[in-house]
Amino acid sequence: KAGLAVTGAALAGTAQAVPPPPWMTRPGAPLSNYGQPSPHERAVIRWIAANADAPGNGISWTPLERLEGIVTPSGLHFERHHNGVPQIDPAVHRLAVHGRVGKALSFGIDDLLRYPMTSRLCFIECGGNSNAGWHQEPMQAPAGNIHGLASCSEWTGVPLATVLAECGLQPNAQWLIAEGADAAAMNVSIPLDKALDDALLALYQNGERLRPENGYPLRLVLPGWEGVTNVKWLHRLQLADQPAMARNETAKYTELLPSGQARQFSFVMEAKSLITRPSAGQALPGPGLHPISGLAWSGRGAIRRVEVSTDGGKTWQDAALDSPVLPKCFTRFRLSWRWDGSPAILKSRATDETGYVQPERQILVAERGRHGYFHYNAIVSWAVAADGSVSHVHA
Amino acid sequence: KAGLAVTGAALAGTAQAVPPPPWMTRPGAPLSNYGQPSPHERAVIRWIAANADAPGNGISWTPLERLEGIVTPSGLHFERHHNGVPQIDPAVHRLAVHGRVGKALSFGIDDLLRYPMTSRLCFIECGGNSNAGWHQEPMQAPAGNIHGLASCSEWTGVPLATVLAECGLQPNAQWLIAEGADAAAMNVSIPLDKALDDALLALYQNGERLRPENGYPLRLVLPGWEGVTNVKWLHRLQLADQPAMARNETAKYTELLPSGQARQFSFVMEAKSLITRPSAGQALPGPGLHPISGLAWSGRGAIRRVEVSTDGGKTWQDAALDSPVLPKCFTRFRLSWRWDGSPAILKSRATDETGYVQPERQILVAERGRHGYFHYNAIVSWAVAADGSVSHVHA
Amino acid sequence: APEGPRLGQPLEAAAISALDITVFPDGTGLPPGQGTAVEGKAVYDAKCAACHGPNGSGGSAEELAGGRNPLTSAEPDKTIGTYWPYASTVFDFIRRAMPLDAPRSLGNDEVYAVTAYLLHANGIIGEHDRLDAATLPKIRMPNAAGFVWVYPERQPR
Amino acid sequence: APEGPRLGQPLEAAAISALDITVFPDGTGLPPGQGTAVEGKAVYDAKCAACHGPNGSGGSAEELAGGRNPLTSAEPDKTIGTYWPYASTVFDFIRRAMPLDAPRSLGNDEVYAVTAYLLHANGIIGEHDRLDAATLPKIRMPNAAGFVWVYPERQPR
Ligand code: HEC
Ligand code: HEC
Ligand SMILES: [Ca+2]
Ligand SMILES: [Ca+2]
Ligand SMILES: [Ca+2]
Ligand SMILES: [Ca+2]
Ligand SMILES: [Ca+2]
Ligand SMILES: [Ca+2]
Ligand SMILES: [Co+2]
Ligand SMILES: [Co+2]
Repeated sequence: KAGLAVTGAALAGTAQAVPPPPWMTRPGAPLSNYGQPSPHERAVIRWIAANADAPGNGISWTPLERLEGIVTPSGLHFERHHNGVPQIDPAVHRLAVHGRVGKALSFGIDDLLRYPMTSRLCFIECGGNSNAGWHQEPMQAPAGNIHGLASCSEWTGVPLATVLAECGLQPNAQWLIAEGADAAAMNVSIPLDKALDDALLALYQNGERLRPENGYPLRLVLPGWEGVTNVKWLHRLQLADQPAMARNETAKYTELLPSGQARQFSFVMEAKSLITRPSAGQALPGPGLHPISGLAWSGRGAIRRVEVSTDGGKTWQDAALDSPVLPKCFTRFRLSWRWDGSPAILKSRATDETGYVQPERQILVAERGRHGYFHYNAIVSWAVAADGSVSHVHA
Repeated sequence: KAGLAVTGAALAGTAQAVPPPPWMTRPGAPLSNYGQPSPHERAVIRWIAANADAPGNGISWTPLERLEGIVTPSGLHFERHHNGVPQIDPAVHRLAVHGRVGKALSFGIDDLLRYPMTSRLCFIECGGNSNAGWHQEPMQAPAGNIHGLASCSEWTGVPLATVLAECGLQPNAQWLIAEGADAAAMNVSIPLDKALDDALLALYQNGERLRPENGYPLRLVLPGWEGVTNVKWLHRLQLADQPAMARNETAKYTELLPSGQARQFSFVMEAKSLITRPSAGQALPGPGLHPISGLAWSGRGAIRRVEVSTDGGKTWQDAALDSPVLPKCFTRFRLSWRWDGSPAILKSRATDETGYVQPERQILVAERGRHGYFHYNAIVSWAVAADGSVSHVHA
Repeated sequence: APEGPRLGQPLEAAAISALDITVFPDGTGLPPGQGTAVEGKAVYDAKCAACHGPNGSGGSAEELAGGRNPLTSAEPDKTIGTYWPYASTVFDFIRRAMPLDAPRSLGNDEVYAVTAYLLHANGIIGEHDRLDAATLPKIRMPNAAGFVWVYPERQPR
Repeated sequence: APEGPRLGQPLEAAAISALDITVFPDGTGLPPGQGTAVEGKAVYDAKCAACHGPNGSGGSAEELAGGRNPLTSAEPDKTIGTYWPYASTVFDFIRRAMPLDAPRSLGNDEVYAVTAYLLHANGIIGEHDRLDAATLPKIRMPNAAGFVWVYPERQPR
């Protein structure tokens, strides 16, 4: 204890020489009704790529390489809109359920808020995420601008099965055509088995009501299924004996194979992972210990294992998985890496609970060709140069 | 299929009579770099109670009764500031570790960002949360304005143990005095065992960097321990052989007992639960099926069980717990209740993994008296009147 | 699934009809009305060409015709003529979503006509072929057999 | 705990001293300087009374003196005189956080003086008693024995 006292008192005179920072000498800002990020973080945004003639037609990416953990803040959840974000009045909006049902019914948002709900953390990934992976040249862009059409939230809503049971199903009701109330009347066809399994009529995202760009006031959430099937601004569910063969399940969101045939109704987002740190465009300041951190997910269930290679795939080590590891949810993996300063290639490889292993790029490309556009889930490779700079490679 | 066709075609003429809503006939809003809640949800805010002479001295409550799931959106995380929110430049801010250490060291935020991290979902609850419960009269206010000094986020940061190991500890380093860089230089004393157990130097909250009002750029997170110990704007850690006996661990955040003695260094937030829906100020539109939904948490570990009573505590039923059920984390419980329209009293009772059972109010008050102010965790009772209106009662 | 409070309100046939804009490949959902490519050219030039270019290609928006590269080539064209499996989808999509700056502004005859125009521009029908609820579902698209079901068990028989 | 990259930079004694404002009950951390209640009244009236009221009570901010109701009464007063266990805390808190509108603006002599003023206002020391690093830790507060440790195993012996 003497030590402390001597240090403290003996040097008190010189202490005045280093004044406290201004934020310790003036009262801070008032409390606020709804908080916002620090102005120092204003570079952490969704990067927008929209149609110049139609600013509501485009995408914006979650900046995965600047985020941590598994929850995506709602303000940074990726966007894909076909004709903008509708500004819906929830008092007017209704959900119609009709077609091959016992009784066609319509529900107000206030009605649905009185139904039993459930919450779950799960990812939503656009079928077109990572499509730069099909290019011959590895795209040099931040990880989020390549793979950031994927985000993870806690969604709360009414099980779709509850509402379908209320309407009653005709024996040949095998498909559900879900339609949004946006200016694209975005619609897709969903097999009844998924609708009755874990589909949610989501009303809340990360605790609060849905954000407008994520479907306010009502979104269909199909855990693990490609983004386009998670219909936003949901206003109509039509039971049918066949799919609608809508534009977004024929002309788009189908994967052209080298044979000229195209895969249709692919639905499930297969297991995938990527290292978010370090990743393309970042720089290691020098040799030494560096944390490797990344995300893994699978539309088929829980991630069982993530392996990391720092030698371009020659050897692999198991990464640690942060708790919780939930089905159809982002899983954060971590590994401490001691970099010796020589060039290295970093990869991660996810295995899900079904035993499915994320493929190497050349395997995926050999199987699917380079014009499938959707459902790219190959292993991602980042090259660390001797100067510490990190770039995207196909290795 | 004939049915559908007839319905669709035969009535097409009249269909024009009901035009689509305006948001289906005009392009929607453009994509955005950082999203915000719908303007229709502008009533969902933190309710502020601040010192009229000092707008940064006060609290703001998370509106628990308007939220769902377990994640609190960062913009609605409760606030408790002693002298406002400092506007800290992260390039200048440093963490000093000194006192009974092998080597006193200082860390920049950029340094800490290069350390191995871990993420976890956990609640933070102010020691003064629910203090209206000590009042003789049950306060008539929304659940969040009584119990909303508790929020739950995914925090990511560097284990404090990693940084302490780097400094080295002298044998008599038994306490850690943590200090914030705000205008209150808010400080508390923390026993070393907790610091080495699960304490985090948190840099991220719900995926993105901390919000200013939650400690940007650095917060000490002590899972399960009372809010004041989770020091925000952390800039100094002083190892010592004794606690500082700071104002906020003597004059405040101690619980005066009927004996005139006061409990000190109570730290752990004991198991607690409340029904958020229906809750005081809400109204059931009529008899029938109503979902009961609420939150439970414990500073000692995971919630093992939540029971709900709809008859004032005479009989209890087990509520369902939404996944995930994580230690020291909000847990969402649910029960469907068929209300017959007669007056009813709703209660919830949490049991944690240690077997600790949330006490009835009269037990807690008998033990602690009515002037402890802090650590109120008794069972909450909501009375449903015959007209469906819900009020707060002590029952 | 948990039981709900059963708050759904009955939907009348008229309300359903107003809402229901799905057109299935077999023609289910097609409204009364008709049009030809010749009539559709006027609609297209006035309301579509600004974005999609003259004759369906060369605009800022998706290419709607003129695709020449086969699906097995190095730069395959995925246009209505080369890729789309059903004519119903063209009608359905235009009616629900186009023109982008004024969706739902076309009358049924205009949708039939501009659909006919695009099918003609893709070499699928003649310029005077009349498109209506009876003829449209009979059109066989060039790439009708071009799709394989990833989950064949879900394919209706 | 996982190993870190060891990026900590050594902190010099002078830097620590500038940062370290903790005052422990045993006086560790008290700076040079001194003051009496008589001197402190001037500081208090000029810089504190606006919020805390004349003589430490009746203002918009916390009551600092004048507490009469014992801790076992129906409306107990938790003031410096009735509740606070250590005099060091008064000095420490005022130096770090007060006055609320200008924290860290007082010199050490001012902090000693206004601390003496508040201790005197609570009947703990005389108005001419000199407060400094030697005398302050010797003050025994009325409620020094008023606290029980919830986790006695953590109490330093
Ligand atoms: C203001 C610009 C604009 C106008 C006007 C416009 N379109 Fe489009 N169109 C687009 C855009 C952009 C898309 C892509 C929409 C998306 O991303 O979902 C598109 C898509 C389409 C498609 C689907 C193409 C494909 O390959 O998937 C068709 C068919 C189409 N438009 C037809 C029309 C017709 C017919 C008209 C006029 C009646 C029209 N468009 C007017 C911008 C426009
Ligand atoms: C602008 C208003 C304001 C001024 C000026 C001010 N105070 Fe305070 N003081 C407060 C507030 C508000 C609090 C409660 C702070 C909190 O909530 O942490 C407080 C708390 C205190 C406390 C702790 C009281 C307790 O019971 O915990 C002390 C001691 C104190 N002030 C002393 C002083 C002294 C000495 C001065 C002048 C040198 C001063 N104050 C000037 C507003 C003020
Ligand atoms: Ca900066
Ligand atoms: Ca409204
Ligand atoms: Ca119709
Ligand atoms: Ca082409
Ligand atoms: Ca000092
Ligand atoms: Ca009093
Ligand atoms: Co797909
Ligand atoms: Co406490």
